[in-house]
Amino acid sequence: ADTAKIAVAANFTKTIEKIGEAFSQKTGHELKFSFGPTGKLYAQIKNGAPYDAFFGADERRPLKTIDDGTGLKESYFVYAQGQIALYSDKYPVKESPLQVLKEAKFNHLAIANPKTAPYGERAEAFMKSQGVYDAVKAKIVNGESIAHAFQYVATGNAEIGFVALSQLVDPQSPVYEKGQYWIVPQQDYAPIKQGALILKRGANNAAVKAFMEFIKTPAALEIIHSYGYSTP
Amino acid sequence: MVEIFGIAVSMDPIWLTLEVAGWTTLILLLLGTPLAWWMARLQSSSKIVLEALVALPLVLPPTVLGFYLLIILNPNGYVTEFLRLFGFEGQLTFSKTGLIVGSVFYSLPFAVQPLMHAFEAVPQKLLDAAATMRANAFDRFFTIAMPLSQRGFLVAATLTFAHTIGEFGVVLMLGGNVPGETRMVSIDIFDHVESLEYDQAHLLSAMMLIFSLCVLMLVYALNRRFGVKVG
Amino acid sequence: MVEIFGIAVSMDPIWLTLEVAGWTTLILLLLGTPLAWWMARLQSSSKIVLEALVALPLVLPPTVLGFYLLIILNPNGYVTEFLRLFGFEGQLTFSKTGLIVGSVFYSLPFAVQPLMHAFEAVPQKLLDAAATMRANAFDRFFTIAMPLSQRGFLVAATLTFAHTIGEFGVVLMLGGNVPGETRMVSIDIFDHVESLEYDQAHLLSAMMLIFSLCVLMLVYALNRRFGVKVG
Amino acid sequence: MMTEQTTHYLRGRLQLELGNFKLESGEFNLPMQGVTVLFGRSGSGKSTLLRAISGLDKNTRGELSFGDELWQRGKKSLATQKRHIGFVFQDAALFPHMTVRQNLLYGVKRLPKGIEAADFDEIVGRVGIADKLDRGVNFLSGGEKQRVAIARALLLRPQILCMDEPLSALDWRSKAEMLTLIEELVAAYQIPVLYITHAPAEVERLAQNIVFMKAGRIERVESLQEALSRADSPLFDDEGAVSVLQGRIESEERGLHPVVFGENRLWLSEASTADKKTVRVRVLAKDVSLSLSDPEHLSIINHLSAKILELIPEKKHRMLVRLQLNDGQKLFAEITQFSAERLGLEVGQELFALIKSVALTE
Amino acid sequence: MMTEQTTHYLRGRLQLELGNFKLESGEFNLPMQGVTVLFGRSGSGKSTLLRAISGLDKNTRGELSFGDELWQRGKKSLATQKRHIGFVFQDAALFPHMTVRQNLLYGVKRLPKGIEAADFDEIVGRVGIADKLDRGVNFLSGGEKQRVAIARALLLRPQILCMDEPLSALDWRSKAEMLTLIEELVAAYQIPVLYITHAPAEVERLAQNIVFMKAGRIERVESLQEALSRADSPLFDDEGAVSVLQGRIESEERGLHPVVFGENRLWLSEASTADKKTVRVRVLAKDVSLSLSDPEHLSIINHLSAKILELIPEKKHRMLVRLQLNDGQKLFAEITQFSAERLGLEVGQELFALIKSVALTE
Ligand SMILES: Nc1ncnc2c1ncn2[C@@H]1O[C@H](COP(=O)(O)OP(=O)(O)OP(=O)(O)O)[C@@H](O)[C@H]1O
Ligand SMILES: Nc1ncnc2c1ncn2[C@@H]1O[C@H](COP(=O)(O)OP(=O)(O)OP(=O)(O)O)[C@@H](O)[C@H]1O
Ligand SMILES: [Mg+2]
Ligand SMILES: [Mg+2]
Repeated sequence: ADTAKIAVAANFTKTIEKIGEAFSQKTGHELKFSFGPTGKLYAQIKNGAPYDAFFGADERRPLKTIDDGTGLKESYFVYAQGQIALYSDKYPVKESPLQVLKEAKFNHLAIANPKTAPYGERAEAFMKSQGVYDAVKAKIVNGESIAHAFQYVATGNAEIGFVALSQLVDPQSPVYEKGQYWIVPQQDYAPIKQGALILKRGANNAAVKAFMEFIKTPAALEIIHSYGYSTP
Repeated sequence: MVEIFGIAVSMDPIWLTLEVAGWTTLILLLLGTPLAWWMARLQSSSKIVLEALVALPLVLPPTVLGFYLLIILNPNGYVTEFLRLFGFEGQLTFSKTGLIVGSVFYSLPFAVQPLMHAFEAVPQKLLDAAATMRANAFDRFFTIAMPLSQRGFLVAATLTFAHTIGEFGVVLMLGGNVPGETRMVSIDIFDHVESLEYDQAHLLSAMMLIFSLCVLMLVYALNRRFGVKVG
Repeated sequence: MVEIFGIAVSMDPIWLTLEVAGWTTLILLLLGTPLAWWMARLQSSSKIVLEALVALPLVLPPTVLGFYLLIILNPNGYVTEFLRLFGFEGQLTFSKTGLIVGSVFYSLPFAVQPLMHAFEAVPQKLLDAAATMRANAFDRFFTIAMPLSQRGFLVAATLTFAHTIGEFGVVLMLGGNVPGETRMVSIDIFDHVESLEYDQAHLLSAMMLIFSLCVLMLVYALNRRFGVKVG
Repeated sequence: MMTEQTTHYLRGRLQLELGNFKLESGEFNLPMQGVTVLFGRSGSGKSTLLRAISGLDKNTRGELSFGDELWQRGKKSLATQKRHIGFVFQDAALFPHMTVRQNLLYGVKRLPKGIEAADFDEIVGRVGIADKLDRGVNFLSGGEKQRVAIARALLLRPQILCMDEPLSALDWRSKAEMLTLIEELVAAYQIPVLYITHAPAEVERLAQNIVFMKAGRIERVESLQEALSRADSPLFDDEGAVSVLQGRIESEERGLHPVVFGENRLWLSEASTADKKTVRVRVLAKDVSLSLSDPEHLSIINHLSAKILELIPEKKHRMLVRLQLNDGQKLFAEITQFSAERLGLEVGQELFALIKSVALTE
Repeated sequence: MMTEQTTHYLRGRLQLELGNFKLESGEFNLPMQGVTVLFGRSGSGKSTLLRAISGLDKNTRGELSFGDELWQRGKKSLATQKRHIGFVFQDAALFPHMTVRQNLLYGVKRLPKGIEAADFDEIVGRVGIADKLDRGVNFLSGGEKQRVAIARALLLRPQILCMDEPLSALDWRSKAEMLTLIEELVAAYQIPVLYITHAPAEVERLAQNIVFMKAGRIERVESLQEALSRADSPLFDDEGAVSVLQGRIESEERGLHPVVFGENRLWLSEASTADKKTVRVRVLAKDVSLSLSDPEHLSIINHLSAKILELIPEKKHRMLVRLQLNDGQKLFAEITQFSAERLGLEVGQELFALIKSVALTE
């Protein structure tokens, strides 16, 4: 059995750990996950980090490793699609999400930083397309990652926020079955494709190859879906 | 937005950073001085506990500390409720106030430790001498202990200031990265790195380094010039 | 993996953190002491520049500092090439060595500043007296200057140790968060927070706090007991 | 400047423990007039007592009052800065971050209204630091530091001036100048002084009363006269026994100053203050010779008729002879036992005490 | 223990600037034998010179050699620790983080092989700190600290022992004990001493040679005899002129120690070391009386026949009379001008000098 080191975007931490467990049990290969913000993982890979595979939170940075010559182009695929949800425990976002946004009675609306996190970017784009962005613009606070944006809401510092569906459906989530949320319809925003690929140093690693296959199996997909992600 | 070497740089985060660092340093010197003086004069074992407590903010990763501060300072929490009693309005998080509160908390050990040790080194005999010249405790503190602890103040101020400039985790967590309000340089640089805008990141970093180097050199030079050596 | 209060906690990051913090403190005291002594004795204006340079690692956000260290220490970079000339094998980043190198760099000001100020406060007359008793410069340093700077060493060691424990940005960047190899407690806590495992985060944070409190109290208590006050 | 002032008493009893050392003063009641010297061997607790009296040590216990101000009762004590005490420390204790001038003015600036500082220029000039006013105190020699410390305290005209070996680092000439200065200021401003010294000459020059200390206790408090009338006085050092005679000074004759007491007359070759009426003359016992007849052809001009009160054999084959002059004052003479035998001295015998004028100091 | 040793010379010229003060010693060549005293007023640069000689100040310039060891040439100087110098600082400079014992042993441990430390118990006992060995030095009184500093340096038997006012904080009895101790150790171990003091009595007791300093310069170097033979010697303080007579001591008679020089004989009532053959007797000019005839019935037993060499009028209507004894030694007598006139003194006149035995100190 082999060991593989895999760099994974922080938002996918729990999901991939679950999948990894199932994988290890089945194949005997060992996986070591390193979690972090996607940009940071990318910088590490560019500077010689010993990762065998890279699971990003978007498509841009995994694809960039191919340009750099560290990523293997043929191994690239989209392993999950994130879904965004509008959450609040104060406002009736489930019934009238756009109304709540338009009235903007809240003090703060948390989103992930549109500049660095795809979830934030999509949330911002969605609000712009619905014409509510100008109403809430002044109330937006940016979390550095989607997890961070979620913390703002979960700790009550922001009354409302665009978070990842995965953070709401997790039974361990502090807001699990508290408050209400509205899943933003897929057709209203460009899909948040999360891309993954094998890196050059993992080219001959049997564990990596096996895992990249395993993650496309129904067993793995089920786990992915159960955490609130969709797949293409 | 200004252009430097053809790279667009937003100046807001820079001013904000300087402002927050300045306030934090000022507040910490104001709060830390009496605290350090009091601790320096304590004899009991409670001093040991206090010393350890003061050093604690260092032990938690700033982001985690920020997370807990987020919980403690949330608008429905006890701290905010308590402040409301004094007519405080608004919210501690996502505001400049919040940034300053977080930085003050996080940099506490850098201010208190050097001050305390400087105060402990002030010879008792000199304070005695001042007392025989009718200086009361306050007077002795301001005219003898403080000038003789000048070095301690210098270390405290530079560590605090520099540390607040480079502070990231706490301000990121507490501030909400609102452009023009709570986006500090450290976050700005980080965002540039994250979104692969390395040119801006390099430029901003270089600016911060050069600026800080100048400030620090100025402070140290002034200290050499006017400093006193005791003993 | 052990269970504490029914919560599964991985002990690896804890041991790793203590190990890295211990090594960092040790190395910084070893490197920082001669540096601080030399700086304390300098008279020229180069001292001012040095003082400012030493404080610089504070000014950059740790992640950004980590980013630059990553670039500098990269396995094909000059530093690594240079070390290879001396038979160094392996890699500076993404290993325990990398963590220690990063922490040493980042905590430099916390070690050097208090030491330098402690050394400056050693009365020249005592060194003179030792010289008349045939103690050479080394001897004087070890038997007079060092014991009289005990407080400085204490501050340097506790700040460095505590700061390395709470260090996050640099180690995350340089270390790569590989479980069992470079995942330190700070990163572990952060990961738990990120993936909504608040129970684990709270527990780990509490453990770190309590442990650190104990260590710090022990150190301060020992210092009170055996400490000397000069002057 | 001369003001009339009633004498206050410093009374109480003080305790203070420092490690193994225990100060347990015992009851005392010191008239605060002129100079009160604390005298005792090294380590006997003089500095400790002075600190306790000044309220500088927080662990002081006991009672202390000055006049009708209560300074200490049990653990409660009046803060030092409210006691209006001046203090000259054994090791100067100058503020290193200030110039000499700033050191000197530190206390002056804090004087309450109604109390006037002594004249700055005068004190500074007389203490001999006028040319060093703008220097940092780290750049002074040992003696210069001590002088600044003295000036700093003298300027304040405190209620009590405490001085802990203020002259130890000075050369004899500076010492003499400083003693004169202290003496004059004490007289002019009526400042009572508590003074620690190891030098009997300083004691005899300055002291009104002497507090003898031993192993943390006040052994006894005596006036200078009383202290000197005992043959075993701790004041008698390697110079031996000393007598102090008091008399009326008359106007100068042929360069000499006659001092009259009873029928006797002493000729002093030196007398500093012409406007004083009574003077103290310090006579070392070893400067007194005895003669059975009034001798002639001798350079010694002071021949005092006296009666032997007591013959006290001493170590080293010496004999201390206690004499009574005819106005009742006592005088010690120290001679060898060989001489005593040769002259056949006995108690009650009348004879002449010879004292060289130049050996006499006022 | 007594070892024969050739006398080394400390020669050179040293410069050192400290702020406004300029030490510019001028050429000197000091025989390092016995005690050499640096004498001068406060601020004259004594401490500075001693530091420069010890190599403690990096800015020292000039030349210095001890025997054939080169200690300083231009900017280059031999490190202090290689000069084998002992130093007692004006303010003790004890190591605050060590006990008294550790302070004492610090230098002893660093002695090179072949050099033996002085006997620990003896020194400690005689200095009087035996019961304080395990105390931290912060818990000592001023005098106790100074004693530890002295013991610390004495233990090392250095090539040169530098002492900067080592006795200033001691009471007279400790001072006397310490002086005897220093004297004896210097003799026993043949340690040359450079000694700063303000006390003429210490100078006369210890000095072989005296370096007079003024405003940063060495004014002159004289032997004690030479220094004392000048009427205006800076050594003469408020006690006035002093003579030192040297003679052979003979065995005790009736409790007195006869000291013979030429035909004259002095009776000392005190002599500390019976095994010495020649002794120094210190005579204060004011203790010497003059008589035209050899008087009787007088307690003064020392009557020396002498001839007047010189009559020196002094301030305060006094007259200093320089006498020659019949073995050629000089003696000062100080009397009033009134007496001089009364006795009709003239140069060349033969007369008797009277000195009380008890006034003589060895
Ligand atoms: N902080 C202290 N802790 C313990 N013992 C002390 C302390 N300070 C002084 N002592 C001891 O107390 C005694 C009295 O000290 P103090 O300074 O009063 O003596 P002193 O009479 O002034 O002597 P000196 O003439 O030498 O200055 C000494 O034996 C000294 O060792
Ligand atoms: N670091 C310094 N900087 C400038 N001037 C100094 C410094 N140290 C001493 N001086 C000055 O140098 C002169 C000589 O000082 P030094 O200490 O040698 O005197 P000293 O003869 O030992 O006097 P004392 O008997 O008072 O100890 C003094 O006038 C003093 O003010
Ligand atoms: Mg004392
Ligand atoms: Mg001196």
